[in-house]
Amino acid sequence: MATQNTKTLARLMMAPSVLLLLVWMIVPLAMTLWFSFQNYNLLDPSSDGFTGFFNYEYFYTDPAFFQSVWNTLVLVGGVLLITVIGGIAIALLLDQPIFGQGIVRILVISPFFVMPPVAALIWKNMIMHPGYGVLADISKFFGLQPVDWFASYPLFSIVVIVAWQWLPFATLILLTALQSLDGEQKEAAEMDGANFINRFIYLTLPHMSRAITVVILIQTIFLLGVYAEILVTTNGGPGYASTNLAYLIYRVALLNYDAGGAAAGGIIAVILANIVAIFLMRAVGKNLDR
Amino acid sequence: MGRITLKNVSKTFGEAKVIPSIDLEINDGEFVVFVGPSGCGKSTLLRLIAGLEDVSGGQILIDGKDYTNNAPAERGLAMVFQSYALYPHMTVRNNIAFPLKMAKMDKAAIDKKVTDAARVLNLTDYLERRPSQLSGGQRQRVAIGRAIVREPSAFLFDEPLSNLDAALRGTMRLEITDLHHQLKTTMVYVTHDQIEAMTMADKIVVLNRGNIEQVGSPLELYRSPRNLFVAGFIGSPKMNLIEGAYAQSKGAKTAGIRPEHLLLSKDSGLWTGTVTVAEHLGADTFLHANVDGIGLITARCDGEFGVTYGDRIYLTPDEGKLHRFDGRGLAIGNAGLAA
Amino acid sequence: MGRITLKNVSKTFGEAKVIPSIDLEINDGEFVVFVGPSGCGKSTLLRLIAGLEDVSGGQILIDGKDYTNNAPAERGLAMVFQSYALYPHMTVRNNIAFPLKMAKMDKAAIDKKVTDAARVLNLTDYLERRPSQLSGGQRQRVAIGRAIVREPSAFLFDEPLSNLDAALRGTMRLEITDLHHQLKTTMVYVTHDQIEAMTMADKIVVLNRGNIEQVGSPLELYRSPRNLFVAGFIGSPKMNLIEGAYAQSKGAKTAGIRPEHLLLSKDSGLWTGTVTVAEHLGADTFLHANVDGIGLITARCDGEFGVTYGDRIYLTPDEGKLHRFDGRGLAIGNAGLAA
Amino acid sequence: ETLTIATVNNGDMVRMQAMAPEFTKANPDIQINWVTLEENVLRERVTTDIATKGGQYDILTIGNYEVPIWAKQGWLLELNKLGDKYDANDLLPAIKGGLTVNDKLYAAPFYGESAMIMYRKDLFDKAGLKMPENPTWEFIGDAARKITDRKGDVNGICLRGKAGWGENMAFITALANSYGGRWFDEKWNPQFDQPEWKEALQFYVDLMKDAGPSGASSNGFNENLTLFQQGKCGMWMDATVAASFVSDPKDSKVADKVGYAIFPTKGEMKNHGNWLWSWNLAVPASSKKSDAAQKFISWATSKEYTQLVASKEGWTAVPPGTRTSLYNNEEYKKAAAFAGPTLAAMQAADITKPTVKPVPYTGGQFVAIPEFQAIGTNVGQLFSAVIAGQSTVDDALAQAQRATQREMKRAGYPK
Amino acid sequence: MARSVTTRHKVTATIFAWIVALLIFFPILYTIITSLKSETEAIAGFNLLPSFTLESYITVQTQRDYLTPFMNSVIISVGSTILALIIAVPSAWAMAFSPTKRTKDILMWMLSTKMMPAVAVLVPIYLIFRDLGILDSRIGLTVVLMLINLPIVVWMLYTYFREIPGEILEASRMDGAGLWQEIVYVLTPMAVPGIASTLLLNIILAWNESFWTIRLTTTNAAPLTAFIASFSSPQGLFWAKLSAASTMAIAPILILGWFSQKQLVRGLTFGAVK
Ligand SMILES: Nc1ncnc2c1ncn2[C@@H]1O[C@H](COP(=O)(O)OP(=O)(O)OP(=O)(O)O)[C@@H](O)[C@H]1O
Ligand SMILES: Nc1ncnc2c1ncn2[C@@H]1O[C@H](COP(=O)(O)OP(=O)(O)OP(=O)(O)O)[C@@H](O)[C@H]1O
Ligand SMILES: [Mg+2]
Ligand SMILES: [Mg+2]
Repeated sequence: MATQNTKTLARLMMAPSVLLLLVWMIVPLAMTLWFSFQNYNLLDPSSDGFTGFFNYEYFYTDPAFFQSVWNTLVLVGGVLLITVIGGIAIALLLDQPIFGQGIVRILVISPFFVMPPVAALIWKNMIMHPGYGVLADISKFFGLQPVDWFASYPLFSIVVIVAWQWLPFATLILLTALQSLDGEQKEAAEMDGANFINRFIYLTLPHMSRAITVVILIQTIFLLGVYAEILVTTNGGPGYASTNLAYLIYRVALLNYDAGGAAAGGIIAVILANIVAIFLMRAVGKNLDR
Repeated sequence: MGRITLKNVSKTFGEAKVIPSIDLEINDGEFVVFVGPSGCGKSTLLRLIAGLEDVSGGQILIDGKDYTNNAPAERGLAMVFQSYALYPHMTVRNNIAFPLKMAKMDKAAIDKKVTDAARVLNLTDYLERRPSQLSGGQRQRVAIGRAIVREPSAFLFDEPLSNLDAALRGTMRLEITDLHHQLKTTMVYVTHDQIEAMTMADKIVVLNRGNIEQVGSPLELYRSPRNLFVAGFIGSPKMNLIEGAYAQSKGAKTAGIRPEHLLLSKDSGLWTGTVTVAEHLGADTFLHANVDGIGLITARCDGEFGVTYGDRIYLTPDEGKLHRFDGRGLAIGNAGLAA
Repeated sequence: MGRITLKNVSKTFGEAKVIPSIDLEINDGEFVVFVGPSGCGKSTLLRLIAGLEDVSGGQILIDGKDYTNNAPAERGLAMVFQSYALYPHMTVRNNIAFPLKMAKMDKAAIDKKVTDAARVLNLTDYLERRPSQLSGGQRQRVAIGRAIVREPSAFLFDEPLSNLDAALRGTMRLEITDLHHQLKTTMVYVTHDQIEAMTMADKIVVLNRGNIEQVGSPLELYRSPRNLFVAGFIGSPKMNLIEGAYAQSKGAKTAGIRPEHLLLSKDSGLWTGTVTVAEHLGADTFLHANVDGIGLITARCDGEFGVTYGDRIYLTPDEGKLHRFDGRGLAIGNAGLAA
Repeated sequence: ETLTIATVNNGDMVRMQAMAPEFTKANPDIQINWVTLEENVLRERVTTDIATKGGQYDILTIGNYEVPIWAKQGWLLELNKLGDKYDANDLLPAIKGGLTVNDKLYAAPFYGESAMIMYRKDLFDKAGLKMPENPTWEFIGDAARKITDRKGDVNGICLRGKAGWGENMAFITALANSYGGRWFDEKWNPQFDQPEWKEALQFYVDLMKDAGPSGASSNGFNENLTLFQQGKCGMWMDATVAASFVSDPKDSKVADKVGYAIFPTKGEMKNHGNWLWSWNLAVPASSKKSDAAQKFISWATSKEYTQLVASKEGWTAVPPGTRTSLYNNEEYKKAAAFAGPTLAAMQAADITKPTVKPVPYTGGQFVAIPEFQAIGTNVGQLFSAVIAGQSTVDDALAQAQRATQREMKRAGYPK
Repeated sequence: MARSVTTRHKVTATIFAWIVALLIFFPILYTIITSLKSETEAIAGFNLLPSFTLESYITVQTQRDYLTPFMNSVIISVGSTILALIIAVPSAWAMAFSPTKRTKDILMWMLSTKMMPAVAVLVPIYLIFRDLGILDSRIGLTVVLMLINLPIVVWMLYTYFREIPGEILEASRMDGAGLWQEIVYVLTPMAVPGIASTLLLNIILAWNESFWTIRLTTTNAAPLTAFIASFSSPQGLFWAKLSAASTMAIAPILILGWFSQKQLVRGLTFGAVK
C-alpha cells in the first residue's frame, strides 16, 4: 500500500500544515518563553528586565497552584469519563432505528452549538441556581432543600456543565465511527452466537477504539484549557475549590496583567499538558495505528 | 436436529423480486448444494435461512418450529460468508475462536479446537496474523475455520472454496465431507464448482432467477435434467443443444447431447465438422467444432486428440444418451436414464 | 508495448520473506498464468508489478525501461483485484467508466464502451446499482469490466472468475481469450482453475513459496513436470506419487502416474485394490482405491464405472506415461514426453 | 471621522447608544462604532489594547479604579477640550476628585454610584421594626434575623458573595472600612491579621448564615437584584443604581414597598463604608481623533444630555450620581424617590480617606493600585469559601494575609 | 442492515432516545422558552409556557446590530474551516495512507500546538497582530481560527480516512487516477460523512470560539460571540434578553446542523470490499 512513491508525495502533502503549525507554534512559544524570563507587567511599563526563573518560582509557589493542578486533572478526567461513556451509550442508542431519528440527533448534538460562556450562564442561572434554577424548583417540588451547587460541589458542577457541552462532540464522532462498522461483520458475529453485549465488546468497541482515542485526545487538549465556564460561574472559588490551571493563569494574565508571570504559567501548563498527553499516548495511542 | 423447511418463501429488494416463491425441504443431516447462475439468489436464500434478511413472505421452519422471525443467533446455524466477513481487528486465532468464546467454552478446549482446525486448514503458521496480512485463500480458510469449529444445528457455506487452489480444494472437499460424516449435521452449500456439487451433495438444488428448476441427487440431475436450463447448467463443458432437422428426427424440439457422449474420429462418423478451437487440458481435450448442418458443437475426449484449427473431424453421438426436450423446454421421456 | 521483466525481485513483509528472489520475463502480447498454492505469493507478485507495493529488492522493467520506482498510474496497467475493490459510492456504470474518465475519454465513447462491456458481462440490468446491491459474482464481473474497457499496456487479473458459475466462467474465459487475440495485449493472470490455466495460457508460471518452480507451456508442464511439486500441482485430480518397490523397479525414488493414465478393470490388471471412495461426476468417475503394496491411488475413468465402497478393482498404469523422480524430487529423463 | 467607543453593557450605556444619533446629527462629520462588552471582558480587552498601544479605541469607558492608575502611566489624554459650556465644577466633588490627577481631569464621569441599604418597608412594619436614620450593623444584624422567614422564602438580607474584586470584595471592603479595618497600613502591610477584619468578616459570615439566601456564595449584583425584585430579600445593600431597578414596577414585584437608608456604621464610628464608583469616559493617549472624542465625551456627560434623556425616557432614566445640578432638580427629586438617599450616600463617601486609620492608597471599596484586581479576586475567592461553608473565618483571613503579602512583595511594595 | 426490527424494540429505543435527547436539550429548550418570556416571567420560577412575547427579541434587535456580527461569524467560521480543510485533507491523506514511524508523533505534536493556554499567549499574539496591522480584521481572525482548528481537522479527517480500505484507493491508482483525482473522485466521496462532520464540528468550534474572537476584534470583525458578550450580565434583569440573544446566536448554527445532520451521521459504507 504505502510505496516509496506515495511516501515522497505524502511528505509534500503534509508540508503545508506542518509548516503552518510550526510557525504558529514557534513564534508565540518563543515570545512566551522570552516573556517568561522578563519582568513584564502590562500595567507597569516601568517594570522590565531579566528576572531569571523568578516568574516560574512565583507561579508555582502560588497558594492555589497544587490544588489547581489537581483540579485540572479532576476536571479533565471527570469530563472524559462522562463524555466517553455517555457518548458511547448515546451513539449506540442513536444507531438504533427510532422514530424521529433526525430530530433526536439534532437535539442531542445541540449543546455543542452553544458558546461556552453562554452555556455556563444558562446552567448557572436557569438550571443550577439554588434560588430560581430548575433543579431548585424540582427539589422544592419534592419538598427538599435546594442544593447550592456552586458552593457545595463547585468542581462537580463545572464538570457537569463542561461535560454537557462536550457530550455531543463525543457522540457525533463515535456515532460516525459506529456507522462505518461493516454490516457483514455484525452479521457474522450474530451467526457466531454473539449477543448484543458480546457484539459490543468484541466488535463494536474495538472498531470504535480509534474514534474513542481521538475523542479522548482532542477533548483532553480542550479541557486542559477550560476557564470561561469557571470565570462565569464560580470565579475559581469558593476558596480554590474550582480553580484550575487555566483559570490560575487567567488570574495572573488578565487580572494582574502580569504578562511575564502568565507566560511562565503558560510554559508550566504546556509542560504539564505534555506530561498528560504522553501518558495518554502511552495508554491509548496504539489504537491510532491499527 | 437440523431439518430446514422453506414454505412459500419470497424475497424482494425494493423493486426487484429476487426470489418469487420457494418451497424446499432440507432433511436432517442432509448435504444440500445450491447451484445456479451468478446472481440467481443463492446467497440470498442462505441469508434468509440464516435470518440475516427478513423474508418478504412465507415461513422458515427449523425442525418443524417456525423460526421466520427469530434472530440469527437463536437459530444456532454456522455460516461461511461469500465475502468472508472476518473480524479485522482480531488475529486469525481469535477469529476462529470467537464463536467458541461466545459459547463460553473453556479455554483449553477452545485452544485445542482452534489448533486442530488450523492444522486442517493449513493455517498453523498464520494464527497470530491479522486478516489484512493474509492472502485471499488464507482469508477464506479462516472463514471456513470459524464455521467448522462449531457444532451448530446446520452449516451454511457460501462458495467456501472459490479462492483455493485445486489441491487444497480437493483436501478441503474431503475435510468437509468427513466433517459431515462425523457430525451428521445438515449442510447447505453454495458452489459454482461442478466437481464439488457432484461429489459432495446428497441433493442438488438448481436455482434460476430465484426459482427452483430441479431438485435431485447429482446423478439424477446429470442423467435426467428436467428441462433445458438444468441440462445446460449441470455438466461441464455444457451439453450441446441442437435444434432443427436432427432434433425433429428424434421427435423433439431440441435434442441435447453432452460433449463426453460424442465419439470422435478422424476418419468416419455420423457428423462431419471443422475444428474451431481445440483446448488441450492434458487429461482431456475439448474440441469446439462447426458441424455441417447442425452448428457449433463441443466435444470432449480423453487425453490428447491431435487436431488443430481447421482440421476435419467426424463425430458420432451416443444416441442412447440423447436428451430430448419439447417446445416448452421440458424433457421428453428420458433417454439418459438408461446410462 | 508490454514486455515485463522482473530482475531478482524480492519482497518481505516485516519478518516474512514472501518472495525470496524472482527472475521472470513476460513477452509482449503473451498470456501468462500464475498458478501456485494459496498463499504462495501470486497476488503479491501482481501487486509488485502493478506498483502497489515497493519491491524489497530487484528491478521491474516494462519494455526495457526501469519502472521499479514509478507510481501505479504511470505504469499504464489495468488490474482486477482478488477482492474486487469496487468503488462503493459509484454505480456499476460509473465504476466501469472510471478509468475511461481518468483517461479523459469523451462521454459518448465512454458510454459506448461501458454498454458493450456490460453486455459481455451480463450486467446490463445492473448498471445503475451500487456494488452493495450486487451478488458476489456480479461484483466480480464489475471488477473485470473496469479492467477490460481500458487499453492498457498489460492486464493483471487476480482470480477474476472465481465466483462465477461454470457456464458464465466458460463464456468469460472465451471473452478474455478473444480480448487477448484482438488487442494482443500482455496478460498476467492468476487462477486456481486448472481449465483456465491450461486453456488460456501461452505460458504457465508455477509458484511455490515465492519461488518459481517451473515455467512453460501448459502441455509442457502437464507432460514433463520438472519436479514433484509441479507434478503434484498441475493436473486434477492430482498425480499419484508412488514410492517404494514399484518406484525402485523403475529406477526412481518416486514414480508418478496421473489418475487418467490408469486403466481400470473389474477383472484383471497389474495392481489390485479396494475402492474407498467413488465420486461420480456423470461424465467421469473418480475412484480412490487402496492398492495392495502401493497405497492410496486415485484413478479417473470416463463415464460411469459401476463400483462402490469395498469393491475389488484392477488397475494398470500406462507405463509409457510414467513420471520418475529422483531423491531430490527432480524428474529423471521423461517418460511422459512421448505421450 | 469614525470614533470607536468601548463601553460596558449597563442600562445607562445602552441608552447612550440609543441617544447617540442626536450627537451624530449635530456633528455629521463624526460616525460612531460601538463596542459593547461585559464589564470584565471590556476591562481586559481595553487594558490589553492600551498597554500594548494597539490603538483600537478612541473613547474608553473605565471605572474610577483605573483612571488614576492609567493617568499616571500616561495612557490617558487630559480632557482639556470639553468646551466652555461643560461646567466641570458642577461635578460631584467626590467623583471629580477620583478622576483628577495632578489637578488635571483625565476622565469625565458618565454616572456614579455609592452603596446604600434598600429594605422592605412592609416587612419592617410587620416585624415592628423601624429603620433608623443612621443604621448600625448591630441593628441591621438583628433586623435581618428577625425578618428572615425561610418558609415564606424571605431572607433577611441579601449580600454579595460571588468571588471577585468587583463582586464580594466591593461589599466586604466597604464593610471592613466601616468597622475601621483597612487593606494596608502606611507601609503597605496587609491588615487581615487585625481584629477589625476578623470582626467584620465574622459578622458578615454569621449574618449570611442566619439570614442570607441559599447559594449566597455565587450571588453578585444581578442575582441579588433578582432576589430582591422577587420579594425574597428583606434588605439588600448594594450600589445605589440598584434603586432605579427595584423601584421600577415593570420588573419589580416590590417596587412600592422599598425604603432606602444610608450604608450602616459600626457602633459610634462615623464611617459609611466609603463605597464610591463611577463609570467614566476617557480618551486613550493613542487615539488620533482626540478632538472628536472629547466632543463626544463632553456631549455625553453634559447637562444637556441629562435633559435629552429626561425628555425622551423620563427622569428616572437619566444617569445618576455625577452632577450636583441633577440633585437640585425638583423634577428629578420628584420622579426618583431614591435621589435623596443616593446623594447622601455619595456625599458620605470619601475615597481619599476610606477608613479611620491612615492608608497609603485611595479608593473606597477598592484599592487603587494595579495589583488590586488580582489580589482582590484572590482574597474574594478565599472569603467566598467561608460563605460556602468550606473554610473558616480564621483560615480565610490567614490565607488572605499570606497571599496578599506575597503579591505585594512581588510587586515591589513598599514603593 | 437488511433486517427490519420488531416494533417493540423500536418503540423502546425511541422512548429511551427521546428521554435522553430531551434531557440533554432541556437547557437549550428552556433558553428558547425563556427568550419568549418577559423579564419578570423569566425569573418567576419553572414555567414551560411563556407568554410568547417577542419583546426581548425586539429589545436585542434595537440595541445591537445583529447582521454585521452574524455575517462576521459566518465568514470567519466558514472561511477558517474551509481553509483548514484544504490544508488538512492532503495532510490527513498522507498520514492515513502512507504512515511512517513518525506519523503518530506528528499527529501528537500537531495537537500539542493547542496546549498553550490562550490567556498566556494573549500578549504575544496581540503584539504580533498589532505589528501586522490585522487587529480587528476578518482575515486575521480567519487565519487564527484556521490555525487553532487545523490540528482538530487533521485529527478528525485522519480517523475517518483510516476507516477507508486502502485497496479502493489502490484500485483508483490502477485505473490511472492521479493523486488529485484519487482524492477528488474516490477518497472524498467515500469520506463525505466524515468530512461533513469535520466541517460542521469545526464551523461550530470556530463559531463558538470566544476568546480570540473577542480579544482580537473591536467592531469591524466582531462576530456573534462579541454580540453575546454584550448581553451577558449587565445590571438589571437580563435573563430573557440574554436568552433571546443566545437563541439568536445559536439559531443559525442549529439550523445548519438540522440540515446537515443526515450527512453528518450517514456513516461510511464500504459494501463492496471483500
Ligand atoms: N501485509 C502482509 N503482511 C504479512 N504477510 C503478508 C501480507 N500480505 C500477504 N502476506 C503473506 O504473503 C504470502 C503471499 O500472499 P499472496 O496474497 O501473494 O498469496 P496468493 O498467492 O495470492 O494466495 P491466494 O491464492 O490465497 O490469494 C501469504 O502467506 C500471506 O500470508
Ligand atoms: N441489497 C440488494 N438490493 C438489490 N438487489 C440485490 C441486493 N442484494 C442482492 N441483490 C440482487 O439479488 C440477486 C441475487 O443475489 P445473490 O447474492 O443471492 O446471488 P447469488 O446467487 O449468490 O450470486 P453469486 O453466485 O454471483 O454470488 C442479484 O441479482 C442481486 O443483484
Ligand atoms: Mg452469492
Ligand atoms: Mg491472492
